[in-house]
Amino acid sequence: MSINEIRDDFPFFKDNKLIYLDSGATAQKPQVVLDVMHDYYTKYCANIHRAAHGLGNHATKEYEDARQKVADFLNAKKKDEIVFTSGATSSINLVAYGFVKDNFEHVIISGLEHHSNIIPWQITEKALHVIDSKEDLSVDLEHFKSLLKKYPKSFVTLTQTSNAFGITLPIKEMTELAHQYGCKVLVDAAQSAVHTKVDVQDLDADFLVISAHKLYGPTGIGALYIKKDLHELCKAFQGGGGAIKEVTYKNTLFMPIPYMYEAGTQHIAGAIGFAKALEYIDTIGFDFIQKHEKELIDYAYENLLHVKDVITYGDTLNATGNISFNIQGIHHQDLGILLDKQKVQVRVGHHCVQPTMQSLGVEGTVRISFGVYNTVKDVAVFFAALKRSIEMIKA
Amino acid sequence: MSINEIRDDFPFFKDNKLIYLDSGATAQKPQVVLDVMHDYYTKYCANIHRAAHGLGNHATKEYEDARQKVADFLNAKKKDEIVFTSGATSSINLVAYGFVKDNFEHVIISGLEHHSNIIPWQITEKALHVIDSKEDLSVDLEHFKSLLKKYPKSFVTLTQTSNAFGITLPIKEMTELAHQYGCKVLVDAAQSAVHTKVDVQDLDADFLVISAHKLYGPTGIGALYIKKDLHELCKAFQGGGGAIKEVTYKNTLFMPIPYMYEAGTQHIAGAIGFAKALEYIDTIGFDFIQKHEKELIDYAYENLLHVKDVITYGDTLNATGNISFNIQGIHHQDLGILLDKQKVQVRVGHHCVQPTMQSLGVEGTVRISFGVYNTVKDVAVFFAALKRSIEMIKA
Amino acid sequence: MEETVYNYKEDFELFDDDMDKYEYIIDLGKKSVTLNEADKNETNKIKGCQSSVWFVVRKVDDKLFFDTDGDTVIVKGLAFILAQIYSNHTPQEILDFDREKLKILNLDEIISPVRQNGFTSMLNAIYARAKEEL
Amino acid sequence: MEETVYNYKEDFELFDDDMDKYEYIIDLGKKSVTLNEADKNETNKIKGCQSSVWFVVRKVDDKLFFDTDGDTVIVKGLAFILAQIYSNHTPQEILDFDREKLKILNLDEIISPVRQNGFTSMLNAIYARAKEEL
Ligand SMILES: Cc1ncc(COP(=O)(O)O)c(C=O)c1O
Ligand SMILES: Cc1ncc(COP(=O)(O)O)c(C=O)c1O
Repeated sequence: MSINEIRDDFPFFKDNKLIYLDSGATAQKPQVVLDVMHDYYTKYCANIHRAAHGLGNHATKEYEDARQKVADFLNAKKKDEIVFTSGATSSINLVAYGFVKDNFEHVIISGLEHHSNIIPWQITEKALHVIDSKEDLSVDLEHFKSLLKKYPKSFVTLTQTSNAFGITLPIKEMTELAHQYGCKVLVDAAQSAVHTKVDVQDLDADFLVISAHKLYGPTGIGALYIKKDLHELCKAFQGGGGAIKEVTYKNTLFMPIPYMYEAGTQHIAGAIGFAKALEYIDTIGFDFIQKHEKELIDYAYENLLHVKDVITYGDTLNATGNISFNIQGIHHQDLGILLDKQKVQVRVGHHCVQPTMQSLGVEGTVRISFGVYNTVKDVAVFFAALKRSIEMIKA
Repeated sequence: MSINEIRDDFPFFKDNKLIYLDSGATAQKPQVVLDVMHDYYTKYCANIHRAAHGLGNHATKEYEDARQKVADFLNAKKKDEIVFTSGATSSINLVAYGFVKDNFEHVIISGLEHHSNIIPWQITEKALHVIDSKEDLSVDLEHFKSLLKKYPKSFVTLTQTSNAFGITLPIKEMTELAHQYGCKVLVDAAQSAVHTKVDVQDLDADFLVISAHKLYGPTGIGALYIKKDLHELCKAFQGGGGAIKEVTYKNTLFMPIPYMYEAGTQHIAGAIGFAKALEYIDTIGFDFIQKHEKELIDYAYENLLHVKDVITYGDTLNATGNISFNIQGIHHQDLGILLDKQKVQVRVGHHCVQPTMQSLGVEGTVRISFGVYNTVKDVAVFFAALKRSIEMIKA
Repeated sequence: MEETVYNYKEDFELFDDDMDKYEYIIDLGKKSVTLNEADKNETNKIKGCQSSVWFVVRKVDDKLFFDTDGDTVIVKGLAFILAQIYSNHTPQEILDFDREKLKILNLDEIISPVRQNGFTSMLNAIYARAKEEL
Repeated sequence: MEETVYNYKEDFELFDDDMDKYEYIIDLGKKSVTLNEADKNETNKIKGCQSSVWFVVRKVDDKLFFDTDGDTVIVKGLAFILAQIYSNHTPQEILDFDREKLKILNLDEIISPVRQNGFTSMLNAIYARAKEEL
């Protein structure tokens, strides 16, 4: 397999000459993903679960097969541990309302969480405890332990990989620790799952969330893994069609999870496209992905070292999927604008981690993030454009 | 414009020979809708709002234009009265959690509501009051008034058209009455908006919900109209990226509506496809749609009258978009199976209105529902297949 | 049991048209016994079907006999076929019979599989009862 | 004001390459006054921009003068251009000047428009201050 072959799978790269280094925000989609959605819309478009006709059964089968595919991808034991949601954010909110709200008072998070893993806990009025980060932005495990001691049986929720700094947390170790203190653990794999094999059994996660659009899949769909043992403790969240056994005006009997959490017409095309995207990742394989992306990171790191006045954050050399930096004396927004004009698409700003930025004393950074389709040449073009931008500003 | 021309717009009808009479569950999609989504995915796929690059701005512009299109379609005064959601069900749940939960104790509904407009009120623990239906299933306005008198300042939420019986409620009149008693009103236009012009200003609705997939649009996207005057009273619901002005660990400052309610990466492709579907409806025009669909209903009604032992519900002759019936002595599921085998796709069952079915003393019905692409011949084929099914069972 | 399965398979093969197969199943549904209302109770009801189906088990000597009924005539016919296959056998014989062997009849496609597969539910019920009666 | 707009338009037209235009704007950003910290306060800050921009208004005789500053040099350059266009005019003259006339400069495309359009916010601020000073 060559990167050029991979790039050919993505129509986006045929149609334009942009350097896309913003896959951390959303990834491009391979043609096969678009094709299966097109097939649904043109060949067997029907609503699922409720219909007694052939079309509806076909759609239902594909949708449930998609659930199985997500389960396999995450190595869940059973397919009914997988709930389709509209994305990682809605997955986390579902857990906040359906599980944490009534069962916990304290929520422990890392210092690198995305807003989507902070605000739901504020809305549900939990006491939020933030694990200290060390100088290199890695989690302070001693402080984590002290929080666990102080707040046992709390809810722990951690990003596996920081979307802003590419830092990967020792999730398995932290989950084990948290479990020792009777905590339940949610893993936010929104950013990590596209770069590394995520195995819910190996991590022993109680909940885990992903978004399709960051996994080369469509927009508007994500998944939530809920460990089977916890299904009984989960309460209904949103109510509507398809999620029920029996409804009277007095009372509703819900279906078991996952159906209880899939009220209303689901994003059927999205689920089907999502599954295809995961299949696509499987055909490439994480061995290849990790080797290739490591190459990109290494190359970027090396180049970054030679940029004058560069400020990096954390252990950039071992970053996963993305690298963040600033240039002393230059505003990241200026760089974003000038890079854009040079047809290099990166992300500048707070990357939805304002509290982390506050703790670093910055407003934002320039972030480059990779997909499997990026080449060393992409990175080289980026650095050339960065150099020109800096020169223009510093001139 | 001819129906054949319209049918040609829908690839579904090229690829198979099915008679599709289940548009009430989900409608087929015209090629133009699939094309604009494909364009997004292949030409300017990027995340919205947060990016400072050209791609992201392009996507943001299309997404915000889509919002404007929905606003225009519903005749909302301002585009920020439109929130994108994942469907009608999630729109109603949003109102339940974000507005009704803390502001109301009593919720008044009609006797024809979809589960999606019943269960959210049970989950948020409201006292539910059901307006009596008359013999012909129309709402008993006198009873409505007495409920309003008894429970002024409550939340009134009504389907505009019943998805199970095609009955249309006098929403404008009921909204006016409800407002006289200080109530706020949600209109569930999930089923009606594809058949009749929905004008939020004319109806004077406070909230109104629709689903794209029933409007010839994609799955996984819907919209919620929130009257501007009420924005101040709405509270945050789901938290996440994109919905905020400023986040600290202590506190979050939200953006105004609609952004406050659009946390996380949105269904960008879906919004763009949704807007295109509404444009498609506009090009056909409701004059044409209503005239044509009335013809289908009339023809179906006439045929139904001649079916032996048929049981209809309510004022079938004036039904909007769908007709429900049973055959004395035959289970609707048997009919569903046999019709399916004859390549006629209808829906049988409780249609997510179990409480209404209970009040009628039935478990379910056979429902045929129409899209603008259906022909009189479709209806004729359906009746031939129905006749054969009945004969097989009664033989 | 295998023989009964093969007999049905031969019967089914006579039909060129799918609709004829349904006619046949409907016929079986009509011919099959109708349970009295008392037997149509929650205990005998099969969980997980879209419509109501009941299985009553009788034990005569060592052998089990299934009487079935249902709301819908097609499901009733299907239940009848299962009853024919599994009746008049000992619990052990039933448990020893590999349900995979039913696959050749494609019975699960008769009633369109929705989320809860009614056909599988009926089969599960048969094996569960056989186990109880061991 | 219209004259200043046309002067800028002529300047912009000299650039074959978009990047040269940015070089020019960056240059303006650097040349423009830098406000002292006290003036960079919440009152003078323009709401609705992604980065921080400040506009200080001075009134000399009947005329308004705008001093601007910003976090990012490109936005600062842009603010400077606006200040040049609108400074040295009476409030009434400013209010009478149709902002549509700026369109030919395509200034709003300089800083990529995100949800809150920073360029519009700056313009709004100018007109609001002019109104106050009437
Ligand atoms: C009247 C009515 N309300 C609400 C809904 C729920 O819509 P959705 O499933 O798209 O959320 C439906 C769809 O079945 C409906 O017909
Ligand atoms: C670490 C992390 N968590 C959560 C999210 C939210 O994902 P989504 O916007 O798809 O809901 C993101 C995406 O930006 C992320 O990177």
